This record gives sequence, C-alpha cells and structure tokens, in this order.
Amino acid sequence: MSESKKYVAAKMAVQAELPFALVEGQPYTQMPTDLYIPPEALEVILEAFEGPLDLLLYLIRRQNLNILDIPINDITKQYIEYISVLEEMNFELAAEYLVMAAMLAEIKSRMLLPKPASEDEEEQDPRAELVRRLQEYERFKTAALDIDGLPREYRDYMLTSAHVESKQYHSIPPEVDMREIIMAFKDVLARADLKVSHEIEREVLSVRDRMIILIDVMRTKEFCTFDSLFNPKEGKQGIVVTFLAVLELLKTQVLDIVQNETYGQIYIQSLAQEGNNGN
Amino acid sequence: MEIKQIKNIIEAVLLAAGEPVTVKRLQNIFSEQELTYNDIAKALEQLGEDFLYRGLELNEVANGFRLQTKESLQPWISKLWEEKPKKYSRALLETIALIAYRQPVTRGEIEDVRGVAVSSYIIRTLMDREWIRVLGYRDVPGKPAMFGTTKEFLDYFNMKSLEDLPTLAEIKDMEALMPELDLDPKPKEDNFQAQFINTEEE
Amino acid sequence: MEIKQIKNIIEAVLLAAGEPVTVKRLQNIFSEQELTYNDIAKALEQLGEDFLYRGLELNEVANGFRLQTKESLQPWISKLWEEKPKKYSRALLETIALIAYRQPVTRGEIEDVRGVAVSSYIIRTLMDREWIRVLGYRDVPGKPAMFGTTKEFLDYFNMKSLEDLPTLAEIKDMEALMPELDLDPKPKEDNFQAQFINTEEE
Repeated sequence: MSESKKYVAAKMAVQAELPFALVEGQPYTQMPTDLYIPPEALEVILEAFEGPLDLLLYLIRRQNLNILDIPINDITKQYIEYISVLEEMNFELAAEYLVMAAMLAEIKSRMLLPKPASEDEEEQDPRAELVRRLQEYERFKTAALDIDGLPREYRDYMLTSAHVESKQYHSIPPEVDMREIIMAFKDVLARADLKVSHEIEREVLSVRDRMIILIDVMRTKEFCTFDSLFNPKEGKQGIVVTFLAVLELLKTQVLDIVQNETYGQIYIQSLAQEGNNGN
Repeated sequence: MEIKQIKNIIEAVLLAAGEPVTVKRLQNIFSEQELTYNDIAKALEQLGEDFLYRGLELNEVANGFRLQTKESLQPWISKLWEEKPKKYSRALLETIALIAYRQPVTRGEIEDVRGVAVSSYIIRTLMDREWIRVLGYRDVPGKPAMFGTTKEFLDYFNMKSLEDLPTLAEIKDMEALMPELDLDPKPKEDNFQAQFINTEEE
Repeated sequence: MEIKQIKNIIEAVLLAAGEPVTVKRLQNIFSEQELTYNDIAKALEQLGEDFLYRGLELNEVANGFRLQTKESLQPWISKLWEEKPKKYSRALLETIALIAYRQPVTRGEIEDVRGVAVSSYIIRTLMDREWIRVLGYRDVPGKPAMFGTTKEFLDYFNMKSLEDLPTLAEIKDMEALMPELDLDPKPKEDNFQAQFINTEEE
C-alpha cells in the first residue's frame, strides 16, 4: 500500500467510527483495522476530538471503563504518549491538551505518594476533580447529541405558508400626549433661541389662529375687500387681532394689498394661491 | 399508495414550497411510487374539492399549483399585519410643535429653528395623519409650502382653537406642579439602555 | 360565528402569516366577533384534531401556534430541495447545549466545562442565527457577557419552552459508587432547575 492510500484508508476509518488511540505510531491494545497511521491522519484524529476531555473520555470508553473508576496510571500513560507523538510531528498542540497532561501527571504523582496518616479526613482522592470534570463534560456532550436529535426545521419538518393575494398593511398611528408636543416645543426653543419665547403668548397665538383663518378665507376667493375681513361683532380686540394677522401675512408675503386709487377701495390679494398645487 | 396519502403529501409539499409547484415537480417527488401524470392530476383535482369548505383554495397559476387563502377571508387575514403603533420620534414631535405654534410656517423655517433638516418622511407622516396641511405657498423664490395644523389636530387634542395651546408660561407652571411626571423627557436615556442590552454582542 | 368558520379562518391566518401566531394575535383578528381566549383555544384544539389525518400538524412553539409538515412526510417533501439539511458541528452543538441548560452563562463558564476555548466564530454563528442573545453582563472583572437562548432557538428545534429540552443526564452519585471519594454530590443540579425556570422570560 502506498503512503497516500494508507492515509486515505486511515481517514476513512476515522470517519467511519471514532478514531482509535495511537502510541508512537504503534497501535495500542485491540486496535482495529490499519497498522500505521501517518501523521497527517493523526491530525485528522485530533480534529475529531472536541478537546482534552473528549479525548480522555474516548480513551476511557475504549477500555470500557467506568469514569468513576479511572485507572489513572494507564490513562495518563496513554494520554501523554499520545500527545508526545503529536508533538513530535510538530502538530501545534492546543494548550488545553498540555494542561490536561500536566493535570494527569500531577494526579498520578499524588497517587504514588504514600497516604498520609488518616488524621486528615478531608484528604480527597486526587482523581475526584478530574472525574467531576469528565462527568460534567460528558453530560453536555450527551445533551449536544440530544439537541441534535430534536426535530429540526428543514431536516425533519417544514414551515408552511399559503399565498395571500393582497397583503395590505394597516398601520395604527401612535397615541400622542399634548405634553409631549409641548416639551418638544420647549426643547427646540431652548436649543434655538430663548428670546423667541414671547412669541407664544396668548395674543400672538390668537393672531396666528386668525392668520390661518384668513389664509383659508383667501383660499376660495382670490381677491376680497379689506373691510370684509373684519367682523364688527368681535369688538375692538377682534379687529386688532385681525389687523395684526393681516400685517403679519403681508410681511411674510402670503397676502398682498392693492389700492387702485387714493382713498379708493382696498383689496386683499392672496399670493399663496399662485402655484398652489397642494390641498 | 393510497390516494389519501398522496393528497396529504401534495398538500404538505404545496404549503412547504412557498411557491407554485408544477405537476412535473410533484411527479418527481413520487418517483419511487412511479405515479403517472394522471395520478397526480387526479389527486390534485380531489384535493381541490377537499378545500371547497376550508379556508384555502387550490389554484393553478402560470408557474404551477399553489394553495392560497380564500378571498372571502381577506378581512380577517389583513388584520394579521396591523402594525403596532410605533412611538413618534423626537424630530417629528418637534416638527409638529413648531407647525402648531408657528403656523403658517415653511419647512425652511422649521429647519432654521431646529438647526437640522426636516425629513420628508416626517412631513408625509403628519400629512397622512391629517394633522397638518398646506395652507398655501409663500411668495418667495422656490414658493415653499406653508404648513399649518388641521381641525383633526385640534380635535385629537381636544382643543377648539389654537388659542387652547398652552403658552410657555403655562408650560413652566406645569413643570413646577408636576415634577414627578418627568415632563422633561430624557427619552434617549432609557432607549439607549434597552438597546444596549439587546444589541450588545460579546 | 360558527366554530367551523373560526377554524377555517385560523387555518388560513396561520398559513398566511408564515410565522408562529400567538393566541393573542388570533384574538385581535377576531376582535369584531369578540371571541374570548377560551373560544380561540377551543377552536385551536379542534383544528389540531382535524389535522390528525392530514399532511400538516398544528404545533405550539415558543412564538405561538404554527402549522408545520409532519415528520413522517419529510422523505417526500425533502425531494423538493436539492440542498441537504445542514449538519452542525459538535463544537456548536455542545456550546448551544451549555447555553441552553446553563443560561445565563458566560463564555468562560462554557470553556470551563468543555475544556477548550470557544471560538468567536461559533458565538457569532449562534448570534446570527438568533439562537442566543446577550442577557446582560456579569459583575466580575472583565464584565463578561452572559448568554441565553431565544424563542427562535426553541422554535427551530420545535420546542415551546426550555422545559421541552431533553433531560440533562444526572451526575452519577459518586459517593455511592466511590465511597472513598468525598465528593459534593450533584453539584448545581438544583441551581440549574431554578435558573432555567427564572430565565425563561417573555
């Protein structure tokens, strides 16, 4: 078998089932198929693991051991030999693998030490923390598979929709509180120029109100007499307000004033009409 | 394969496809059952009848068959897309405030006071709501439209005339009387917080 | 209004919406008929039964009710599309599993359990898919983001709430098996249950 063929075979074996442990290029006990896996394939193997915990779990499972009863010596030896092979081939070992190797070595050394006199009841089995982490990881490894097994959109079921001939969008306008408008006005004035505040005194507003009325009156008639704009029933104050409104509209060039002869009739002309294409 | 099962599959396929499906494409789906064009056509016909008393109807359009909602149910279906009211922006509130207090006012004048451009969207929104109208056009170059508020605007806020708009003095009183109402809205503050939590990534 | 008509409208509405619809939204659709929550619930129940022998099924997921195709028909329906369903990497599945069962959880906490770094790519993918969101920031140095799952995650995996997640395997009782190990049995088990009910909001 050529190198490349062997590599392919190994790769296929990797894909077909979980990769197998490999030590210094030699198969470990009960190795399955291939005898030699070139370094490239080892890389593939390492990629198949989600990290040192996953690799450790695999080594434990391979030997059909209960996590709770890890023969720490065997596993440590296996693990460390495994990563030393990877190191040899300059594979960039993730730091996590080395940390795990150190942890295993530490546990192993503590196991070798003679047990201190039983006075210290708190002394834990040095494997306890490792066992806890392995168990914890295994729970979520299983949970990930469980989630993968849940009915999933596109793979297990489809979302449905029917054609709708006309999708008309209704939109409901938001509620507005007068106070929001007032506060907006106050803010904008504060930003622009505080001096203009006198413009919203009551009189001014009634002038503005009258200005709008006048604009509307003039909308229908292009001309009207100056006199007809005033309603004597409103009294002096009403006349003044109207007069101010007319002056304001003259100033802003909304209205124009026309007098054909001295002391003749004064007419008001709307300038706003011109080019009027709005509503 | 039973016709009932064929119909069920066709129904599911038509609704999952999200587009019209041709008979040929349907035939392809049953390739293992080796159904003929006629088998499919017959199933489609029966399916169409099944739908007579349901909310959908089977329809053949240029690109194939599709299931669509019945026209008669449109009044209910349209309600699905009733948009929830969105709050008006600060810019819109300032614009309507300026139009209310300063009418007749042109867009340029609003922009002068606000110091920023007034978007057409805001003017359109206010027009659509019938809160503002064009009073006329100012006789200056460009003939800008003069805006004013409408009767609907006054009605909405329960006012008889513009005179009912509070004056600045009244606004100040209001603030003094009801400080707890948080009239001075720091609106962006809260929005910001909410956004910040929602959109913040890693 | 007859129940039959209500059911027809609901069916059409669910299919028109193209997304899960809440009972509340359905109620809004029948606002003129003034149907109660119970009326709608009853119609939904009956509708679900009607679908028993059809190609679709009525299902309640996190965002509401939807009609979806039956799993048993997937072999046929999937023929409509050339593209095969995506497979998710183990790294992604383990990460989403940790976020789902342990939310709110930080990246560091995920890494502690998995024993390897969580790539930014995975977090971004989960964010882009809108399966996870940032719930807030833990008040520890570095202020790491705490992640949680979204309703869209639940919808995608056909769940109504986090309670529908497969039961997380229990940690084996180490004390019983290894009496010499002075281990804290089932750590965090109870916390987890409490957390996962608390964080399931809106």
